[in-house]
Amino acid sequence: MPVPEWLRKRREKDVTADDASLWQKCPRCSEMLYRKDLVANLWVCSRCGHHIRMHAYDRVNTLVDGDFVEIGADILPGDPLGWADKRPYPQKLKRDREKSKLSEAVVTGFGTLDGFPVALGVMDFNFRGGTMGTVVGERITNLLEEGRRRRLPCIIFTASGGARMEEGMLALMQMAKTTLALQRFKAEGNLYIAVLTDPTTGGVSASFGFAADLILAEARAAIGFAGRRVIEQTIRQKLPENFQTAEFLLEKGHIDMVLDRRELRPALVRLLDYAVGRQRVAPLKAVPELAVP
Amino acid sequence: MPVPEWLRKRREKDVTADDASLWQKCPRCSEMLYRKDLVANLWVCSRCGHHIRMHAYDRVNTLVDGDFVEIGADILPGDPLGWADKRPYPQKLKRDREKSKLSEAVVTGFGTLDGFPVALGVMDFNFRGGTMGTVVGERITNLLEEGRRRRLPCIIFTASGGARMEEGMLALMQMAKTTLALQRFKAEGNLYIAVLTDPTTGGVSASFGFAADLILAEARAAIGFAGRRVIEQTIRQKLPENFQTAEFLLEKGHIDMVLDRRELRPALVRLLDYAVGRQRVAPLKAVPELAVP
Amino acid sequence: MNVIVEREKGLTELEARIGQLRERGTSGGEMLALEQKVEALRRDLFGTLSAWERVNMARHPKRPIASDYLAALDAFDELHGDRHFRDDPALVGGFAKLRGRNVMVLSQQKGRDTKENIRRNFGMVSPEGYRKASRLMDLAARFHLPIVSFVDTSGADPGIGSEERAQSEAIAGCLMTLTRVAVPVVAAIVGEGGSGGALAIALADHVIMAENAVYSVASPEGCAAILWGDAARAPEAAEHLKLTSNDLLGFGIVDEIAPEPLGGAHRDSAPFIQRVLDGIERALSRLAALPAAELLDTRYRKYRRIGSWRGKGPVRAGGLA
Amino acid sequence: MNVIVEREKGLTELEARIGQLRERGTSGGEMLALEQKVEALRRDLFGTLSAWERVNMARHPKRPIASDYLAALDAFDELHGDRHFRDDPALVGGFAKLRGRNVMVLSQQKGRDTKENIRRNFGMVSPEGYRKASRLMDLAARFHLPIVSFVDTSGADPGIGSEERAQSEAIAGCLMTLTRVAVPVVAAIVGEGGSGGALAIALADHVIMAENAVYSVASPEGCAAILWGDAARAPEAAEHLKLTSNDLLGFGIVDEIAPEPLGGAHRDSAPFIQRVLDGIERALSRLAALPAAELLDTRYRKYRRIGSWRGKGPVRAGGLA
Ligand SMILES: [Zn+2]
Ligand SMILES: [Zn+2]
Repeated sequence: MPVPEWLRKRREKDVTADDASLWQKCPRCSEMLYRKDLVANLWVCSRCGHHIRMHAYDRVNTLVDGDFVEIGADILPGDPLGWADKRPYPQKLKRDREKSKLSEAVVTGFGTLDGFPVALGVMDFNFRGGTMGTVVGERITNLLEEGRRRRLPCIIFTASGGARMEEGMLALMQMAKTTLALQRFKAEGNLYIAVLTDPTTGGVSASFGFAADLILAEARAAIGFAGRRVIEQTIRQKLPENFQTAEFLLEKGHIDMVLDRRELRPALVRLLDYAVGRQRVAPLKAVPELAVP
Repeated sequence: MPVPEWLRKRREKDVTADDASLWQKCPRCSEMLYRKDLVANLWVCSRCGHHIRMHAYDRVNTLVDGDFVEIGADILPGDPLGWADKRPYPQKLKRDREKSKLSEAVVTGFGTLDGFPVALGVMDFNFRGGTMGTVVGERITNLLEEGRRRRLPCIIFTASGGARMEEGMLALMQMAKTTLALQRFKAEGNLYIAVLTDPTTGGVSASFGFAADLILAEARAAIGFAGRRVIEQTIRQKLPENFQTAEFLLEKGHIDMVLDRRELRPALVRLLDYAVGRQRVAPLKAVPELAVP
Repeated sequence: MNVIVEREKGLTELEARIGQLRERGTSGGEMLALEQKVEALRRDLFGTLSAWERVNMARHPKRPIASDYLAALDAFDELHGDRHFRDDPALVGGFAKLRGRNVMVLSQQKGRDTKENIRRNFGMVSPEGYRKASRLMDLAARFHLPIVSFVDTSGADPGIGSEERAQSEAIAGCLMTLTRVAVPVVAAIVGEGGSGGALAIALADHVIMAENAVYSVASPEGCAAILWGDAARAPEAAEHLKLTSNDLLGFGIVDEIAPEPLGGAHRDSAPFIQRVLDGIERALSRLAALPAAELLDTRYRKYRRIGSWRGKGPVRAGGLA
Repeated sequence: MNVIVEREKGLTELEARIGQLRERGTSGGEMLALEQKVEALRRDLFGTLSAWERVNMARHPKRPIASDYLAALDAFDELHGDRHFRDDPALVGGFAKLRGRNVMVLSQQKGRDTKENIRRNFGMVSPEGYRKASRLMDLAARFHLPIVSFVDTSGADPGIGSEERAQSEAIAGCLMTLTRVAVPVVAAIVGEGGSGGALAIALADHVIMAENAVYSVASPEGCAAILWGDAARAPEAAEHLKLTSNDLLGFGIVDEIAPEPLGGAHRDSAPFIQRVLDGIERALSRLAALPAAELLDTRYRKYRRIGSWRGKGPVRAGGLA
């Protein structure tokens, strides 16, 4: 997969992990996978079909036609609670930033999918377990407000352990903030699709995760409100293997579709076609500078 | 209970059954009940609390403050299918009319409840098992249309075995017709309360029965979609005693309140107060002649 | 026992024999005579059908079912679930392309074999199925997509679970949604139209009914059981119920009949399915031209006049004056 | 073990002894000295409370629970059920009169004893409870009634059934409803405000918090378990989480604190409950004056600015500049 201009620019500072090594081990079946094949297969294990968690920028890159104009990258976390347990919160942020090559747990911006212009948000579990703090809340809210202004469909890929503890109630309030933005976005007839990826739980699941017009999930993704361990501690027994999987949720009627990652983009394009019609534009080359409020 | 003017007029032609005998047997505990006491107790058995099915006019009389202006009494059933099995349909209608002292399975009109003007519909199981044919559909629709025109709350007491077979698909279509009228009625912010009485099933249950803002039920009333016998035949076993009772439905979250009949009128008045506020008028003495479309 | 299946047996043998003869190269007068004989037999067997025979046509094991119609669309993307409790396989819904037009499709899905029928609950929809339908209808309205429904159910599921989860409320909810959605709604009664469980997705601006489909206030068996305590008298009840496409066209309850090939839709299903889709397409074209307010108003008036009372004095409501 | 209950033990003995003395007619200097001693002890015990102590206050077995607030209203008519699956006793809702004003009340209901707590699931709400809440909120909006909620839950129910019935969707649904209803919403955090399960009915135009209530992104035990693998370090976690009324007033997350009597609301609950109702009444009076559009806009902006980023350049979002 060629590295487009927008991503190359980004990688000057944030080199994504996939440049790092030639081989990667499947975390499920332990098969050693040749990195280039794995990338071509969208990080799906060619042996067991396991969907390896994707880096947010890689996800964006596999979705958009060409250019991607990121917004909100300059919104960075503070330390509102002055949190320090083993390590001060700012140190944890710094470490995650280095580890994940991301400035926060969500990437937001604009691009086109097979010609359909969309507002796109992609969460990344590598940054603080994809938890939602003030920055995730703010970036998602900006994306929805900006998407609403432009009357664009919005697609958000979730991956989250819930609200971020180190930002306390300010983090929890992002559930309210994003939901308010989502309400306004949807009230004007704009399409919102949530794609739940592994894992999606807690405050993200219970706000913009499940308040979508259409809810898609990646195969075998773990999705729920309470975490598996919390439930097991509560009921004091082991949960069945398939509990809280995407497939389980499909059967229970919670989500519209479960898709293999390799079927995801074509499905999104079809859904965009159904819901907003063929209002395609040429692949986005440049997006005028955003007026973020 | 004094017989008001509107009801006395009606009784000149339709003498209700409660004038007929001094004593009545409770169908549940077999206690012989003195008719006058029974009436004073709203047809609730003083021994076992059983709610004896009420005659529609008696129900109206126990609800309204004074006058009741009936509409739709001149809408009478035809025989659209030319139905004749053991007896032709018109003969069945004639017999039910004589037996029930009713012209059809619902009485509709306007009155006040503790000063609140309301559109009121009361079904009666004594007429063709409270089944909904074209007349019930038409009277309910007129009530809702007229209630909407006057911006009045509407209360309907249901008691029905479902759609009336002898009017075939014309009967079934009354589900659509009444629901369309109800949609328009509700869309303009008018309050609709359904009071489910024993028994309420089938097409009435699955249209204006369960599409209400507030759903009340009388204690121990049998309420469901499929009839008890149909289910037992399907599953080939006896159903538990409390299945499809009002109390069962309350637990299952289907209805707002279950009430003893003697608590029903005060509860309705309180609900009217909450939802439409104290816009009481003096007890209705006369209602201007209706312009039924 | 399906009376149509029984009746087909002799015919099928004869047809098979003609096929064999044709393979062997037989032609000319002998062949022609045989073919005329078969044709006459077909007319004899299926030329005029009683109400009960149509009930059996509607329930014929080879009759096209919802999935056959869905397969004939340009595209179909199924959407699952009521978001709360369960995905009901008896009610299949999703986005589709019908002759190039984006639509929302809802259908009651029977199975082709026993296993599939068990999975699909024989096309009997549970509350969560109706709630899925309501959800998808609202979604359709939100994105200005017409709604197309394929109706084929003996009735709403009458089980304990369905009662526990408020079947009445679910059906009433579907009906309320259909009275509200400001997009064209076209329903095709393609098999059994069983009572409120069918109507729940068939309150529509335009209703097409397959010639041999039935649409009834109650099942003939149920009706016979109630009236005479004898479900075996279903054939008689079927006549009373006026459940055929001709009856219902006459009552103004269906708007159009899709004629079936002699012997029923299953005897030449592909062109028949296209004929149903033709009808849907025509209706959608016509309805697409109406402004939303007019569409809703026309829908209201369409049902308002069914069994309605007009004029003054004690006029009979069901008389269809 | 509740640290407040433990601490109260000595005090309760002393108070009982004073009562006995007073009954025996003791008065004068001896009595005064004793009373001063008790007062000093109260100040000593409860004058300043740590976060963890407040957690224990919020969980105190004698603390007023939702039903105590409901009992203090002029009238309350409970409305039941989500219309689909079950009536959840952990979420109590209905019409009420609050100081003569018609309102819709929603509350998380713990039990006073074990039996009642089991029935109420310890105030942990299941999806059907949140769906009942959504339904009643919409009903309130439909009839222009303000919404008042009493929040007291350790969190949404984390059981298998709740996951099976889409707890996330239910909470998201409540939040979506609260962003939409064009009527005043006032929330009172009266006991435990446990995470998303509390917020689901607390997204409000005005939030009142009882002085010793807590409102937290995660339970102190859960937080300690995640951070240090040791739930016993909950007291430490409580300090980190900034979950007290003072903290949250500072963050602009709550709008008003209802001061409690020394030693906690349960030590003189009737006037405290009236104080909370005073606050609600004031807020409702103020909010009733706003036109619907302004109300919704103000609600939006209220939450929009929590942890929001303003200006240009790499400004820190959580900084609350
Ligand atoms: Zn693998
Ligand atoms: Zn009795």
